[in-house]
Amino acid sequence: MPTLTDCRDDFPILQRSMDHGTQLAFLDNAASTQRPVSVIKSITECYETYYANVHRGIHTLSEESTERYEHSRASVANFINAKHDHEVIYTAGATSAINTVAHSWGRQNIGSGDTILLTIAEHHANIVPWQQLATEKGCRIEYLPLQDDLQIETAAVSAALEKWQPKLFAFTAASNVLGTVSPVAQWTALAHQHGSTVLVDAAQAAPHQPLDVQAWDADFIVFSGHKVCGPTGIGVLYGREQLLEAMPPFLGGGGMINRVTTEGFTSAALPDKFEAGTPPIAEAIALEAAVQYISEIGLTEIEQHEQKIARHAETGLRQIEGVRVISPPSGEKTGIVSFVLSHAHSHDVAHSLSERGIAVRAGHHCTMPLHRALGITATTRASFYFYNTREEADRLIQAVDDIQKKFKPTGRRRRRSSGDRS
Amino acid sequence: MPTLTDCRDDFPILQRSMDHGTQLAFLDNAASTQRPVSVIKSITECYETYYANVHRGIHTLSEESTERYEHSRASVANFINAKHDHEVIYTAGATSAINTVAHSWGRQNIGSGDTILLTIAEHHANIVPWQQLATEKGCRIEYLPLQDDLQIETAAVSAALEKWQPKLFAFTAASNVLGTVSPVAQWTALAHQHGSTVLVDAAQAAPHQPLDVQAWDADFIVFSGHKVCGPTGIGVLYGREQLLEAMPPFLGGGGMINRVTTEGFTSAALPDKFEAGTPPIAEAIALEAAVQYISEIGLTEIEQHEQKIARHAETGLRQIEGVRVISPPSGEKTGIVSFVLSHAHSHDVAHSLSERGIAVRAGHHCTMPLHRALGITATTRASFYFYNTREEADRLIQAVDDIQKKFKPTGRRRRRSSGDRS
Amino acid sequence: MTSEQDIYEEHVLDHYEDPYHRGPFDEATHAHEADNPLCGDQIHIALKLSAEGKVVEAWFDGEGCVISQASASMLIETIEGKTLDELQEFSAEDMLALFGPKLTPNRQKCCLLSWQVLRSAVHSPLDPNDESDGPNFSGPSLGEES
Amino acid sequence: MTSEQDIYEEHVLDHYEDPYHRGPFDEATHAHEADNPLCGDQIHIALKLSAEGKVVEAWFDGEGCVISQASASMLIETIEGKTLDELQEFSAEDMLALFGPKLTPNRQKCCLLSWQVLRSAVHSPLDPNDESDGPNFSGPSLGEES
Ligand SMILES: Cc1ncc(COP(=O)(O)O)c(C=O)c1O
Ligand SMILES: Cc1ncc(COP(=O)(O)O)c(C=O)c1O
Repeated sequence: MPTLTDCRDDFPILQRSMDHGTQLAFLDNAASTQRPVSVIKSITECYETYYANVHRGIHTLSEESTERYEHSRASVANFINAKHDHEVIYTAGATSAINTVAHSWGRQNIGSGDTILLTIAEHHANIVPWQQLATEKGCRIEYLPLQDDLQIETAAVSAALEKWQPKLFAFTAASNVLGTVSPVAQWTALAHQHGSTVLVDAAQAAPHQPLDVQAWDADFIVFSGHKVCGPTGIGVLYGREQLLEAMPPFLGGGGMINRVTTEGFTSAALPDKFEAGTPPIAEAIALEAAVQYISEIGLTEIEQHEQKIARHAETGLRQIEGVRVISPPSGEKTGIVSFVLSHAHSHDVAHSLSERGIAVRAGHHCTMPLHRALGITATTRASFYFYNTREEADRLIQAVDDIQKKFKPTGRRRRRSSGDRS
Repeated sequence: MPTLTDCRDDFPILQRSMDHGTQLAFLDNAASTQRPVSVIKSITECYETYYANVHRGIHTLSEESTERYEHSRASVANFINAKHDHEVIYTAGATSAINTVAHSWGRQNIGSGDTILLTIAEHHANIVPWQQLATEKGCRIEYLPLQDDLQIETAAVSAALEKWQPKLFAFTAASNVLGTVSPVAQWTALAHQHGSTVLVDAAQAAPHQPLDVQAWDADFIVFSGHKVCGPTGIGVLYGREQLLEAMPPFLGGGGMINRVTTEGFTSAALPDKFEAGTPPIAEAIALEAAVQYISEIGLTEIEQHEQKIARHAETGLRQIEGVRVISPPSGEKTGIVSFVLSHAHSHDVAHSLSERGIAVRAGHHCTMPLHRALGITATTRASFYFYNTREEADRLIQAVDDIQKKFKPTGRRRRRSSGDRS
Repeated sequence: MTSEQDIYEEHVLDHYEDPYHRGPFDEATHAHEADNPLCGDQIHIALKLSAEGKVVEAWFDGEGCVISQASASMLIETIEGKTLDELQEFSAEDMLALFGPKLTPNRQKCCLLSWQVLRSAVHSPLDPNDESDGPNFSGPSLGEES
Repeated sequence: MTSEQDIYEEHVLDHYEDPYHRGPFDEATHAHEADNPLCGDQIHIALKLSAEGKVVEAWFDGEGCVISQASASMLIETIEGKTLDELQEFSAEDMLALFGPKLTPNRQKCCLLSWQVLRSAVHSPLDPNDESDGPNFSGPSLGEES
């Protein structure tokens, strides 16, 4: 069984040495995590020994593949504590999952004059689909702003729900920039009191904390496989049974129908209704291996470990002159630390860190409205996962200190070219 | 370089022995093909050595992954002879690709009273999305029927185009049941003469014949990775540049935007505009390995090899009394042979074949309107690929002969139970 | 996987070829019909229930694979004389046990079609003045092969 | 991959810290501005073109990463005195060569921003009576990081 102590051995890529003989410090986990051998092997094993298309083929390979595919669904349902396996719908990713809700539930339930409530800290995946819907339906979108301490207080949520009476409240369980964590159960309960349907973007929560959709009581929850040590090409849409039942199908095609005539079609039962076409079979099987792996490590242990390292990094970074950490000074947070340097643009920072073997993201991290609200165009983001070490955090701190110094203005003069007349 | 002669060694799963010590004869390739080692290895290599999220991260791994991802696009563009790499959009599969066209191009261009022309032989993936659009827009769908010889003559296509003046003509390049091949370039030219936009479902053509989208001159072409020896979780939407440019984006989220504010968003350029969210990264890389593999085998060689074996199987099956092959007696065909037995239901046939190690599909193969038009509810389908052998075809013929005999009525009598009063 | 000998046992093929009470039934008080559109299996069940809620006589009709038709025959043969309470207790597991040979999940659906139709039939009186929910031609949704 | 020494050469940092002709320019006849919304790089270029189509004077303004700003400075320094034909011939490859250190595709976009702005600027006369296509604030679309 994998443990926190020696889990790094399970990740071949973490052994990779980078430019200038440095060792990889992979601190870009909020963009996508890495995969342990067991996940990679599950794909190989699938394709090498029992793969066939699913969808109730009668031959042995298809039966085995179908069984493994549905077993994955059951494991994922268990991972998030869903009441029914068929409340777990496989999609291409968290983005696809949100779009599915926007197109199916949204187009059915949102009308002109209705309001959708978001937070200003949402990822574009949880903004753009609603903007598309708003354009079509003429509904209104309101954004909960951040307070000065970069938090959103529950009182503000309550007031916004009261004021806007939104049909939908869609918010992220954990910000992919600020690292802040929303009190999901509390906000969901409030929203339900106001008659709002709730979608929780758990893309940044699922990797880092035990998920319990029944305790959260949200109506829709989405996350991506590639952020929980699983493969690309797959994501999860959890939906409450009654809602999924009442919704029209989204994508049309094989597998999601009960009957097709030249006149029209009837939909299959859940979960097939929302899984048109050949599903991500190997990806589902690998996703099961991934949730198994991180469950064995232990989500609570993961959370604690990240906390320690990320807060260590944050403390170190805050001590560097000219470094501004874009995160509340306190409160519950995930393993994300975003920051800006007074002397260097985030692209130059990321580039220079990469030269030292340290992988981070630079840019707006698909949260332009948040960045605009913060008055910045780009941040550098280090995001830790359970396989990261305190030593890697120290390398980050040291490197940022170096970079801040390196790009500090020193009164350099450009060599005057002959044509220079200034 | 792989060759037709020893390619079976490249497919680990083909070595698998099945129940009762039989060897696997995988004749379910129209549902999904198997993967050679090179494809499986490309996934392993990606996750073990250079994986990170793409989308222009500044660190080394992200740069490597982005480069591999875009290199895949270039290879696939080359595989189908697209003019521009950015005409290749990665989707979750052929089904997703058709839905993308229906939602984006369709909702923009199809209005009440317009007609969409399909053939009765379409896969549900190329029917249901149009029915969904028709329900929304109040447009009409017409189906080209089959002639008695199960073909559709170009004269009939011409007449239908003349009669219906369809906004869209969507048809399959190769039927997944009949094995028939459409004269795509000819039909596309006719459709364009009538001002129709053309979508070609190449899900069953891409695996089996050299694709040249410029020669076909169709506006949209779709196919799936898993049917060309590639991974699950990925498909291709080819679209003509001007059309893709003019279409609104479909799914909203990260990656497909240029700029997002609280007020709205602007779309990214092609191909990003249609690739919202983290794309199927490892899948794209593996798809490149797949098209490389089958290109090295040679699409023309593949076509010829399949022809030989499938026609051998067809001839053998036709000679068995009570076996009806659901295919035109002549004409260009792919490696598909569908049939019904007078004495056994297709499920029992598939089941009994599986007992002999032979994997085939039974059912309506996602073509209920076609089956209804043929007056049958289900067929058994054997579909050959380049790694299948004449010996496997012989095993099929022999087995079907056995099964037809086995299920022949023999005047059996049920043991009368005590309660039997009849 | 079960072996072929198991699933197409003689006794199964016997029922397939010489089914019990297959055909129309004029005296039915209750009936229901369903199909699995995905493979074409169809089952119609007609029952004559007594006032005390006993199955006086039962018939079926249909077409489809060996499993669906043979299992329907076995089911019909079994239920005559049973009370509604006894039918209520007759579970899916009982149905699979009655059939005998072990089935993979996909084939279990074939076997359970008649069992599902029966469960609806007992609540589907043919007297239109009754609380009939009418014949229902939409089958259980069993997914689709590609 | 290039090494850090390469990409942030002294000469690059020199241009970053002491840029050529950075600031407002009153005598401009042509100007254009664009940004890369995805990383926040912004470049404004203002040109004074002579009647014969020569760059009499050129200035830039903007903010962003070292690559985008230093490369803009180098570009502006280079183009003064050039004819429009010469500018037309100045390719993306030339721009990358002018910058010097080898860049990965992602950073090339930073380097090419000013080059793209220049190509638009020469067709963007400031006289509103001219065939102006006006200032354009939408940058080239360079994708987005997640
Ligand atoms: C002709 C045809 N079109 C479309 C599809 C759908 O492909 P996918 O299930 O990979 O989306 C298939 C595969 O079943 C097919 O055979
Ligand atoms: C908070 C949040 N929501 C949604 C997404 C979108 O996930 P994906 O790109 O896997 O669809 C991300 C990942 O970038 C995220 O961080």
